Amino acid sequence: MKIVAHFEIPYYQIVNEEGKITSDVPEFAKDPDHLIRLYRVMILNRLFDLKAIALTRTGKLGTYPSARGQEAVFAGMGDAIEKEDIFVPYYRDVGTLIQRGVKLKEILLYWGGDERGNAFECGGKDFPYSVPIGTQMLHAAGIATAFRIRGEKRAVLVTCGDGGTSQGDFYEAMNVAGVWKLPVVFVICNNQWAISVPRSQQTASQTLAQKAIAAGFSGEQVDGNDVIAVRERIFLALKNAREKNEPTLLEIVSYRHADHTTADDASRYEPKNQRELEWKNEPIARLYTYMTNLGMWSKEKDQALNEECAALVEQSVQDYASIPSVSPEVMFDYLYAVLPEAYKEQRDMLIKRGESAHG
Amino acid sequence: MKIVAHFEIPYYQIVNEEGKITSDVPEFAKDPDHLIRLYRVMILNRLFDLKAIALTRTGKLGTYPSARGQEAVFAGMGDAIEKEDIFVPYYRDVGTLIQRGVKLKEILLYWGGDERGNAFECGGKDFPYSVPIGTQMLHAAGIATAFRIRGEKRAVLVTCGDGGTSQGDFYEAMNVAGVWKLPVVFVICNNQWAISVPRSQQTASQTLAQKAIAAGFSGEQVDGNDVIAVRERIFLALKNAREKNEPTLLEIVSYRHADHTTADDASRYEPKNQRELEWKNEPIARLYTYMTNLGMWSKEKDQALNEECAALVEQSVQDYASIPSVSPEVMFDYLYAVLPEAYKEQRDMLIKRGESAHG
Amino acid sequence: MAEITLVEAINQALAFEMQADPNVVVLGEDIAKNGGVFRATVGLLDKFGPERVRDTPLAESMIAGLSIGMASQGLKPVAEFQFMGFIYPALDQIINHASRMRHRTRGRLSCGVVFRTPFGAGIHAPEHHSESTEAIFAHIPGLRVVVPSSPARAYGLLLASIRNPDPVIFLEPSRLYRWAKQVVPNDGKALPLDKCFTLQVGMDITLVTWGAMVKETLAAANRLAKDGISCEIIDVATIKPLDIETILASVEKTGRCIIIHEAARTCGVGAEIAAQVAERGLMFLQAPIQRVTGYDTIVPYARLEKIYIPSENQIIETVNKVMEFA
Amino acid sequence: MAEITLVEAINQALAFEMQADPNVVVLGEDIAKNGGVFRATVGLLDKFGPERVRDTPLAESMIAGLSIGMASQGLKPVAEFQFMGFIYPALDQIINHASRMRHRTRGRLSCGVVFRTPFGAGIHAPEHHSESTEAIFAHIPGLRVVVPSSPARAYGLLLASIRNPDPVIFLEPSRLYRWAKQVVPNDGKALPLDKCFTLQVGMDITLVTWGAMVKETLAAANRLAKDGISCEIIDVATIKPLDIETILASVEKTGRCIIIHEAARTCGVGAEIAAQVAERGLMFLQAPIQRVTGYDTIVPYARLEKIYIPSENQIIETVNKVMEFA
Ligand SMILES: Cc1ncc(C[n+]2csc(CCOP(=O)(O)OP(=O)(O)O)c2C)c(N)n1
Ligand SMILES: Cc1ncc(C[n+]2csc(CCOP(=O)(O)OP(=O)(O)O)c2C)c(N)n1
Ligand SMILES: [Mg+2]
Ligand SMILES: [Mg+2]
Repeated sequence: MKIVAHFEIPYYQIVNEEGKITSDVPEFAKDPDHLIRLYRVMILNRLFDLKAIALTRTGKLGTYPSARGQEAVFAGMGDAIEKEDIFVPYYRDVGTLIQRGVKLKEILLYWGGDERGNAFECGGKDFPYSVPIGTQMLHAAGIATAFRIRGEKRAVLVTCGDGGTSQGDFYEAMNVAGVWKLPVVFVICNNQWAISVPRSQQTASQTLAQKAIAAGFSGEQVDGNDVIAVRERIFLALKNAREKNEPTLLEIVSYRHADHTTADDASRYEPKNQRELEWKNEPIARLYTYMTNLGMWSKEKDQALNEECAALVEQSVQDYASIPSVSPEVMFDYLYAVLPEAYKEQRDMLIKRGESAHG
Repeated sequence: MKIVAHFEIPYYQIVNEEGKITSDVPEFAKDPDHLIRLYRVMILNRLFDLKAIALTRTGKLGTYPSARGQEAVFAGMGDAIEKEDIFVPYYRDVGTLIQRGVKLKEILLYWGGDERGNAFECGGKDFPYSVPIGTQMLHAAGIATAFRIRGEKRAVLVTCGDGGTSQGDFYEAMNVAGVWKLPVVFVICNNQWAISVPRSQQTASQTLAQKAIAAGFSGEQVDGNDVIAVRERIFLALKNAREKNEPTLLEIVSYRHADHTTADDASRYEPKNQRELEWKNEPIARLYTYMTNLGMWSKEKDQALNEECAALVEQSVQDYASIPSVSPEVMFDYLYAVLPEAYKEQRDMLIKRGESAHG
Repeated sequence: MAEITLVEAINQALAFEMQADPNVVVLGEDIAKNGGVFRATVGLLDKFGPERVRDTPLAESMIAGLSIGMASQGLKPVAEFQFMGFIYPALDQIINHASRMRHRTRGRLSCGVVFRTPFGAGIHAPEHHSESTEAIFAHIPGLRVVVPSSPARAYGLLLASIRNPDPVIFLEPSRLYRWAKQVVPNDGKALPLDKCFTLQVGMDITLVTWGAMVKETLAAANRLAKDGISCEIIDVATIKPLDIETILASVEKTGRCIIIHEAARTCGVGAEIAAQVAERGLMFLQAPIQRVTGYDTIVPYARLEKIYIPSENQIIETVNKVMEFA
Repeated sequence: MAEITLVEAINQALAFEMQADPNVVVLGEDIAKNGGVFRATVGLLDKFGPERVRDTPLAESMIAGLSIGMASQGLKPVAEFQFMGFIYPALDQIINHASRMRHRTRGRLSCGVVFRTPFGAGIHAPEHHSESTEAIFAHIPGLRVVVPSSPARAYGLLLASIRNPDPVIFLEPSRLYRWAKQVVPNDGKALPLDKCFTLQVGMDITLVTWGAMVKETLAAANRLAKDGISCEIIDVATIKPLDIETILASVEKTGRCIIIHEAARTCGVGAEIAAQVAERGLMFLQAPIQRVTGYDTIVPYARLEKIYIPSENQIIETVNKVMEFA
């Protein structure tokens, strides 16, 4: 017997749960404005989530998936990715979408049950949310293939949850990214739960990061409550992708401090106290402590920022409310590039019915 | 940065290409009869393949996939598995099927285009060949789940090719086997090609064995031209499965000394000389040398064995030729447990037509 | 005896059959501790334990493939797909294996599985949660496709499906999960898997439907009765194999036929029924067969889903049109 | 100019369009160095290089998902699935994404892909290599489904499919790959994607078919002509969207209609055509519409496949039956 291959999985953290530095601080994090930008996205995300949850209670939104406790991964990604790159979200990535230029009212519109929320007024070719779990990993690999074919130095960033790693598509995407050397970064937002199924029942692999070994490239774990580490590792992985066509798998480890969605009730399955125990790690307080310790942040600044973000959220709710309703025939208008003859009669019928329903 | 996990992939060989021992010889291999049994299966498999290929040329068989060069893996599996275990083949596993009690004439019947070849006169619940690549890995996991639910100490052995490792089903099956601790042994028959696609274009992973790391259990490479190593490693893996509910992934490394199937022409894509270069490793000569060196085998014995096997193959062709043809309405007879009313008219029509076609 | 909803009837049938037959095993995503996102499997984990009530990793092809393997060794897996929009990764296993295991092994192995899934629009769910693609399954030889539309039929048809040795696709109209309550005795009595149910006897026109559209069809027939139009309503219930005899007998009587389904029109199951009625009942027809169906579009996200689903009014208008045909 | 086979015409169209449009990329299993197991892509690797002619790892969901990603950025992927029996792992990507990318992003992203695959029985292939499940795709809104039946139509329809901005399922009847040769000028002229082709004008009966069954239908019509029965033959060619007008116009003229397809009968595309003719052409019909189709069974392995495929005789018998109807 001889050993023909061996592998290691690293874990990255820069600031620990006490706000203390545990390894070298990257350049970007020495700029207070940069840290505050990251912090702001996290605050905005958290306040937006609370508002969105409230809106589902009054029927103004449908189901909504909160990012509470996971804000660092979404803020870090949005900050690390370049404009020319392409972002392929799953469905919890509000924090990143904001930074990609998507309006809060569009996000509300989407979760309010309207596909116009996927149309992104800012344009661009980022993907819409992916509801069928795991499928988006392959889209990311395809986009990265397009970049390679065209010789463009752009990267793709794609996300899924810990549950998403069980899907065949997740693995097929990593496998082709490895063998075709695709400029894509796969991010697992490990929040320890896939609805009611805990991480331990999802897979026996010690880390999710090691799943990259199956595809022949490197995987790493990152402390997902440390936005500085998250941003830095994603930034470097994207750089590697762009410059060396090296894919990377990043497992961002945090916790879901919320029901799966507003349609879920975690008290049915989540062990009592677990959320409380995990709360000491949550990412916003950590960066707050870190920045306050360094004297670049204060209670007063924090309050002002919270107020500013709350106002933005409030405004987005008003903007959302004033979006004109949509004509039912859009169902047909975006079905094909040009609606085939065969369906015109159905479209006409729909319009006629819509009129009589209103009149 | 700290290291949170590390992994190694071992490679096993017992007898090398010169017939020399390179590590401890397992108990079973000290029994000459046992070795001769293994050798016999390999010879039978090789002769059968040659005959089957000849039969496709005269239209007596359809497409046929030869095991030439890979006989050790099929012989080793059939020898290692217990009767009570379940075998789930892909489509190149003739050598194993023989040992499971499937008749050569049934194998001919199958590749001759007749589902009766899947009916296995010997009975049992082994699976038929799986044509849709990768799907069978999940069946194996399901069978193993049944054993666990019933508390039966049985194992499942399932095979696929190197190409098959790219399918999502392959990964999903390993993942559930890991997390549910299923008594299943996954065997990759790595013959370096998936039709025309070489191993290097299938995946970037350094070994195929390391794909098990993604599922949290151990994977190993085995010299697939060393039937002693193959038999031993599969035997131990099955034992582990039965006794400890531990799944294992075994990558058996050999070479496809044949076209993919009789419908293929490898000269279109296989580098010139590669097959010749690989031939020095082929498994039958290796065991021949090993046994001859030890004085347990000879040219004369070899000739006698070859003659005996050739006769068996010849007999199977005759048996095959004398199998009565099948009535077309079997299409309906095995479709449901009891044919629903809705299809009886179609069945009657088919019978009527069959009669008039003959008459 | 208390009245129960359709989803409670599903739960009652599962519990009954798990008690009666130790080979029945339930699996799927979030079905154990959480009791299923629609609560169809609630309580089963406590009653029957984690070996027989299994939360799976998140992978639908895996759920189907595992079930096929389990069934081959004599277990009776009843697997849940969380929504019909997520059953597609399992289609390969269903089409290439489940439907043909018995056929290709000449009966040596079989595949007695039940694949349950909620389907249809109208519950304000996210994208991809509102599909009605029963026609895909209805096209595949070797499968059975069953759709209950009341608590009692859900109970009796699910029991029949579990006891049936063939692979069954069991489609539960999520819009009806909590619509109407009914007393459903827990007597373990199965309903036939090869018969339509005539929900209402009528003389003037035959309305053929299934699943959630039974709701609008009953309501429309109720209103039409006040105008003196007597509708015969047939709940197909088992879509494959199709009990065309019951439908033909009704059309022979009424001379008129409308098929109502939520799925997209083109190549929906309504086409098959219309085709068979046209082939075999042409002489009875006093007016062209009509279909009232979902549009040939993607099922829209929540805002427009009500407009997508065929309405009571659409059914009434179509009935009136067909009744006026001379 | 040399005559070429259907598969050569496919190759000619691919090469033409790859030359004309640098965005066209071809991918699939064994399509590069090996030129495809049916040789449809032979020579493309040499002409256009490994960036644009890509052998993929062995995974069909991956092939579809990659193509969707590529198309979203403006490439034109033409992906081959080696046989239709192996397209099923890709159904999730096709149904949940390809068909609705434009719809769900309100036109911001689109999915101009062509998914090619050989289909049908009759070539003595192994199990799972002989499927005809076009009805599955025909049911999915947002897709186009195209089936050529001659070298010229293969060329023109494939060019049209590649140039079309919608996702196209392009089904190639493998039984016809090398059946008949034809001169096919390499002029880059596309054929319409929304029209049936009337292959033969006739007065007595309309035979509607597509794909490989065009062969038996033409042969049957030929023999029927000798008995004085004049058949109009329509090759549907584009199954979705369906050009029902051409079919209806023909039935209006002949008063009789038979639909012929190789796929299993129940919920096959023939049902949709029959339903539409029954709905909209009832007044023209002098006899019930009939379908001549594959049986509702698994397509049998090679020994019995000929018996499975509808025969010339079956078509003739059915025509005679319909002609006798009074
Ligand atoms: C293919 C598929 N199957 C099932 C679902 C239903 N579903 C929605 S979210 C979810 C759990 C996902 O968990 P995870 O991947 O960990 O992401 P998280 O929501 O925790 O961020 C499930 C099962 C789905 N959307 N798609
Ligand atoms: C799902 C699926 N896709 C494609 C094919 C066609 N096909 C048959 S064998 C084969 C190559 C398999 O290669 P590998 O897994 O290495 O096994 P080998 O034949 O080399 O033993 C392909 C692509 C198939 N049978 N199933
Ligand atoms: Mg999660
Ligand atoms: Mg191989």
